[in-house]
Amino acid sequence: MIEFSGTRFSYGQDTILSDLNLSITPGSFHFLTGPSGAGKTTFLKLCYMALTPTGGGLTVFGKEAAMLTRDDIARFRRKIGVMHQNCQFLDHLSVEDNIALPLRVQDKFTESRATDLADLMDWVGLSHRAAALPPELSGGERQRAALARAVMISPDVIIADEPTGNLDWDMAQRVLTLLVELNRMGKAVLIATHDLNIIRSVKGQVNARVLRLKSGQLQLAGSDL
Amino acid sequence: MIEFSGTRFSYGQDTILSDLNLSITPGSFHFLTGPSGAGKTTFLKLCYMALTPTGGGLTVFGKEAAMLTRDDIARFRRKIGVMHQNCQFLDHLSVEDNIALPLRVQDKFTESRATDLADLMDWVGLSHRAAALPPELSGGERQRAALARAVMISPDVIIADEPTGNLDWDMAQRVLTLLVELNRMGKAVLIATHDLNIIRSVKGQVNARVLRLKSGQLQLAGSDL
Amino acid sequence: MSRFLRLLRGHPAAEQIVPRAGFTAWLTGLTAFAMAALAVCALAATFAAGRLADRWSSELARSSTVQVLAPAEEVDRQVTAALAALRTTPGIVSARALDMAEQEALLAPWIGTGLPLDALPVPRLIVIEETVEGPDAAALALRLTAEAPGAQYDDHTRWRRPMIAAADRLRLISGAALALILFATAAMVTLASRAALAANARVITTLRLVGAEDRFIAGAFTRRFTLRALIGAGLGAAGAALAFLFVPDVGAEGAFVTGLAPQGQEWLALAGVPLIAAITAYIATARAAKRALNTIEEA
Amino acid sequence: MSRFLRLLRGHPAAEQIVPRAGFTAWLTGLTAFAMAALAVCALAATFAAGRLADRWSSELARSSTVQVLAPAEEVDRQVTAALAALRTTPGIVSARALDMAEQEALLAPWIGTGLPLDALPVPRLIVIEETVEGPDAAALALRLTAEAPGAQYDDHTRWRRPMIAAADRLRLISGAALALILFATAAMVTLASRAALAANARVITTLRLVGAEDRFIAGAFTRRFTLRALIGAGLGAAGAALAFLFVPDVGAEGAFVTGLAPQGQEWLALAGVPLIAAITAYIATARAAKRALNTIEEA
Ligand SMILES: Nc1ncnc2c1ncn2[C@@H]1O[C@H](COP(=O)(O)OP(=O)(O)OP(=O)(O)O)[C@@H](O)[C@H]1O
Ligand SMILES: Nc1ncnc2c1ncn2[C@@H]1O[C@H](COP(=O)(O)OP(=O)(O)OP(=O)(O)O)[C@@H](O)[C@H]1O
Ligand SMILES: [Mg+2]
Ligand SMILES: [Mg+2]
Repeated sequence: MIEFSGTRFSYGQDTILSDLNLSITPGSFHFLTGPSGAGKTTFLKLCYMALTPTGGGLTVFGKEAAMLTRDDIARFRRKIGVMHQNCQFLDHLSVEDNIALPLRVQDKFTESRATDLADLMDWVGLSHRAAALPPELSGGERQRAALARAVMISPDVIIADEPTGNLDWDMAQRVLTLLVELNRMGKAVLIATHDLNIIRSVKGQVNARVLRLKSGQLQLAGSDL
Repeated sequence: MIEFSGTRFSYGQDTILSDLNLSITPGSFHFLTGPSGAGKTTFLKLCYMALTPTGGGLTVFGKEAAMLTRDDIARFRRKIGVMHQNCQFLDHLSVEDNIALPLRVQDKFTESRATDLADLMDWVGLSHRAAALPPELSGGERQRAALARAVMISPDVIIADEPTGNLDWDMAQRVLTLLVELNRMGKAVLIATHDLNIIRSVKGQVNARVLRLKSGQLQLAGSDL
Repeated sequence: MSRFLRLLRGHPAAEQIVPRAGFTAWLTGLTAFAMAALAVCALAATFAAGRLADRWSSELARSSTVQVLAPAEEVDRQVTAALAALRTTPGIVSARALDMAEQEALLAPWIGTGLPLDALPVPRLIVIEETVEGPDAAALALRLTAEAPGAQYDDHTRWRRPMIAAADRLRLISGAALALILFATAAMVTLASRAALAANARVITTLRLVGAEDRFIAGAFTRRFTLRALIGAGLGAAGAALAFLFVPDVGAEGAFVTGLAPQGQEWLALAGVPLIAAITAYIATARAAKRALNTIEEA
Repeated sequence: MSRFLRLLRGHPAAEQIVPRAGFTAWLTGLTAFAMAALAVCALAATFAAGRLADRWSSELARSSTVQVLAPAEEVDRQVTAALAALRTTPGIVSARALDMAEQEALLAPWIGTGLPLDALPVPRLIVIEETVEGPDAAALALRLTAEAPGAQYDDHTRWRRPMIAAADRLRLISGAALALILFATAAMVTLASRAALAANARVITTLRLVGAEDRFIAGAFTRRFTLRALIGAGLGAAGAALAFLFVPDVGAEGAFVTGLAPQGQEWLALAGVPLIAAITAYIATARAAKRALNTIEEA
């Protein structure tokens, strides 16, 4: 669904990514690691078209990314669940409304979806905070809410940036179980993280590939994990 | 310097912290752990007077926290370096200017401080991003910049909320070394984190106490760490 | 236009999702209110000045006279000479000597009737119809002295002409004020909506992140600002119009100076004020939204 | 006041630290500009209307006449009766019969000199000095008919009185517009600075986090808005004043209607416009900042 072929990206003069080749197919599970500042977030932004490659090819759902208009991108985003590193929310809407937001902007929020929403909130342990405003959440709660929003539309691809950075071990496991479950249903999952323990704990459950970003290049991580 | 005695705190009806007793003295090193949503951030906010206890006593630098005016708080903050969980910056100022901000609001930015600043930026690995704007930083870079700002004024107390959540292991060690160094110079350090590996790696270097927040109570964590 | 109307109906989801915009929305409403009220004042002033100038101009058209006072045997020749001179003077439309009956009627209030006017050395009057600009008084006097020494130009319009000039000037200035008001309103609404959009940059990036199209985002802002402007301007214009309604009229005598309040279909023009404000707000906000959507980066 | 001046000097660090506030600051400047220009127009209109009303009022004071036309043996009695009636009529300050020489001078342009006026049945003229309100014309006519059937009241002020009323009304309306402008400016600046402060809530919490005092934060905003208002209003007032300067004057004849442009020390009042705008902006922003600092929560 997302095809990198010789893709390059630079912010002005700073080349962050060079000559990337990767194919994200339905049902695949990828981890993306690399030191802070390596370009993990940048890579994910290319995937969800927040950034456009400065060279090489990138096709998303069969279309060349550079050719897409803003509204095309908006429509493709409805098939991609994104959990942003900064967990962006609308601070004037309740947590619940924020999680339902992807449906609301499509005018697709229905009764049956409301039960899904309640189940989801329960799973990520936010039922008791459903009516709170995002600024009233703790750091970890915010991350869970962001993940819940990303999976709410049951997208074809789930992209999560450091989903467990502020979570304790138990809650992190819970969240990963959800992602593994979705992956088994055929969704592609792409997670950027610096926490190798998280990667190890998932490797037993699904056939995950671990990619490492180093000096702008994508490497397949060895069996040392 | 910071004395909790039977301190309670609740957001509206939700009691988050009850009957806290703790004394943060010069040269002490505390870790604060607990599951997501336990109240770690809330506890830190009480320490730096962003929140006022809803019951019990809390004295900061010998003054009762409830009695302080906003300007008193502003002046006390100049002795407390805070690294906020959301890393708040002024997005229109460069990273460097943001790190120097605590000095600028006191009109105390001088030549000699400029060298300190350069050294500090170097240590946290941000020299090459000094001129960037905060939104152009990666998640980990932002955390390091926030920490640099917290220690810039060489405060008496350093309070850091999840300082390594977005950092890879090597960078996290580097940041912790800086905090340990400052602690050896007599500064009190208080770190909230959910990452037990981080705590273990520091315990060998300094005499750190590990506190655990559980159902609103503060417990001293056992030797299982 | 249909797009404009569709906009006012709105998009139910977008409305709830975009934040209320608080102060900037109020600011827009208030701006529209004040500007509409001032626009109505300026419009009324423009209309009143226009009416004054028109009325006075038409009154001027037959206002000045030339008296010819000469010995009885000279008087007819001088009247003819003066008429000839007047008819070739630029700024004079027509000139006509009054006959004795007319002159008698004119003098009756002063000297009563029953005087043997034709026997008396009464001056003869020439009534002149002037253009709005009128003749050059000094040049005309000089010319009359040469051709008909007994003729004297009496410019009754002297004191009215500057009033017309003043009315014209008032019309000019209130017209300029009107233009300033329109321009300032457009600029203020633009800036207010830009400020609102800039303040909501994070809202916009967040909405994009979850797949909202441009139309959805822009619509929510545009609708709010347009509605605020329409309501604010409506209230402002109505308030000012009411003020004009309740100022008592000058009465019948006022026909000469005309009231300050708008008259007849001028009221219709006032009704246009809020409409123009809303359209201005719509265009200004739509442009600001387009600009913001092009400027605000993804995150 | 010294606080106000100190503020304009500013705090070097605060200025660099608080964001430029972009659109809202421009909005304030523009609002001040437009409002100051409109205020100058309204002020000028108020002044001009005041001058018109004053001048016309004083002209009115000696404008009407009564003619007494009666058989020669009756005329003196009727003049005396009319004078007595007039002197006891409310709205009339004084009444005086013209003597023959005066009347002759008055009639000269119409019937020439050298007429044996005393031998002719010429009407006698009574000149009346009225109060500004003048007498009740209908009642007076009735009374004169009763006491001096040959007397006829000729109200030359008839057409001027409504003009004075109109000028007064114009003064009232432009004064109201002035008040509206002042109020709207204050409200707009308040809302603009509140919008700016609300948009900068994160800046404020961040500054607090690093130990900035209230004064530091508020000062940076207040100074910016006050300066913008001062500069904007200064330019706006100057622009409008220039416009008045360059509109050509009505000339000497205009003495009757008076020019629209401010005169003499009225110009000084215009200079007050930007000052009042700046002070208004200062108070509005200082209050908005205080409110924002009390409202915005720590984080
Ligand atoms: N908008 C931008 N303009 C310029 N440089 C940028 C921008 N965004 C990111 N960068 C730089 O690009 C590099 C890669 O950033 P990125 O956010 O992709 O790193 P990352 O791998 O996600 O790091 P982390 O683990 O710390 O989140 C960093 O050095 C960052 O400073
Ligand atoms: N402003 C607020 N109003 C109401 N409730 C709040 C507010 N801020 C935090 N809370 C709630 O208080 C609880 C404790 O929050 P806190 O941020 O202290 O947790 P934490 O221990 O820091 O968690 P994390 O590890 O996820 O950051 C959470 O359930 C949170 O939702
Ligand atoms: Mg990142
Ligand atoms: Mg926290």
